[in-house]
Amino acid sequence: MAVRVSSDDFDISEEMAKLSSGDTGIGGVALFVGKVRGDVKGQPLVSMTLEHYPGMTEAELGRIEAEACSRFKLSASLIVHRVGELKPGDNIVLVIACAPHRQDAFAGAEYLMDYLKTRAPFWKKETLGDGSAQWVDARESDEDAATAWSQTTK
Amino acid sequence: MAVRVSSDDFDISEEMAKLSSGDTGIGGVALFVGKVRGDVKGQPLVSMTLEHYPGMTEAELGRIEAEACSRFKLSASLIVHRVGELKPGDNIVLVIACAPHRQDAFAGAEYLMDYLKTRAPFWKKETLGDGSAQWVDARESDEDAATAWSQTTK
Amino acid sequence: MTERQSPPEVTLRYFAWLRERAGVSEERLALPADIVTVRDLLLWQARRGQAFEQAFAKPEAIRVAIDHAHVKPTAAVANAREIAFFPPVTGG
Amino acid sequence: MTERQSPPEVTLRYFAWLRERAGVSEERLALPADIVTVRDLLLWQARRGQAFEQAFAKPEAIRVAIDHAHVKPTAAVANAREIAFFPPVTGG
Repeated sequence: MAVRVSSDDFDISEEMAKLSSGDTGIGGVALFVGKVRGDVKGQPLVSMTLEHYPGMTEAELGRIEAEACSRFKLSASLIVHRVGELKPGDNIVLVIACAPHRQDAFAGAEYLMDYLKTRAPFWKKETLGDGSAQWVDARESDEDAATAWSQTTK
Repeated sequence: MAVRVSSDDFDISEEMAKLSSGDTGIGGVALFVGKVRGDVKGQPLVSMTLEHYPGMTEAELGRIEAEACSRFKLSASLIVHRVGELKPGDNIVLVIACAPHRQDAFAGAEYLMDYLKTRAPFWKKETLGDGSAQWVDARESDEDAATAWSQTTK
Repeated sequence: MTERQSPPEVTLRYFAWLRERAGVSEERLALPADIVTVRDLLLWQARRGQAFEQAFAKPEAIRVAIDHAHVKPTAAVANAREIAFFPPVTGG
Repeated sequence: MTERQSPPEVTLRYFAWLRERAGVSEERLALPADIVTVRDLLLWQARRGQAFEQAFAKPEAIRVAIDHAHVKPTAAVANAREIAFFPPVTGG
């Protein structure tokens, strides 16, 4: 179980190898990579700047990960989130969930992403082609996705 | 959209880069890696041999992928499945689903895996520590997982 | 006078434990004319000697594909170029 | 005779557009004694001059964390070492 905040990019193969090699109890690994899209409602995006709350970010990601591990049978998990200025196509976030079986791996990764989106203290500011910059609004659908987990009995 | 059957291992970072680089409409990439577990009901596993039906495998994986792309808003997808003799910890299968939004990416990858498990013509034979070899039985839970999709209206 | 046309040949393929039990991975032959459905074919296979009898003892445990596509026991075998027999798949 | 104990100081932190509107990222001060809950604190912030008035105009749009954990408007501020104010999160 690990969380990391960094301005550097990550290598998925390397992260997965570090997390899962040596544990032959792992039968499935679900991964998710969030990327910067090149347009915002039709407007070209020049860059995206990610601000976070050092200290709280690590604490909150740790709590999210602990919760995922208690809900699903996970062998290992990882959250890596980038901060600073990113360009279209750049990686933003990596989530990995390893489990004996694929259903737990998928559910674990999806749970990590849903809660990361609604609870981890990151904020995105978009700079558009016309030079304007704006803070991204929180999406209601993300809140709904996280709320849905609290209604599942598993 | 691509499918590949090979005795060679795959590199996840490389496969993802080939699939997604250049398309800045992609906001989320969900990946799944299936791995050989080191034990079978408490017995140590020595090796696993994967047999498949050349020709039908590619046709069936292609149909599964086309179905996933018609159900979910996927930008690109990939299925790589290994055949031949594998050892505990080795990769068996890689599924990647790229989409503008994470929900479609996750659902696409999970759908691909569920149908791959129940429709793609692969068979596993396990060689155990005591020298015995046995064909793996199909799991009912895999059938159920695939059936569940046919009951969703999305 | 027209020559009687010989029945078309079909390729039969066997995988996993079905291949091992039947003792053959592939064969090419003309099916008897009274075999209409996949179910007929499965019952016929079970009468082709001891190895096939053992391999096809439980037809409900056997899956069939015609020309690389899964088919049901009620499917017709006419015009098939390749028919494959195998246990439920266990890939991934 | 005992010296009157000065009220404890707390660190206040601001993020994203709240930081930009308030014009400050971090400050250290003693809160007035009549501030009991997070809601009290949000209403007090909105009365600290023009910049804060603008930043805290819609308290329902502001999220609060005490000592690195999300809290509700009804939470008590007593014993807090660090209180942070920010818009709903948008990471991932």
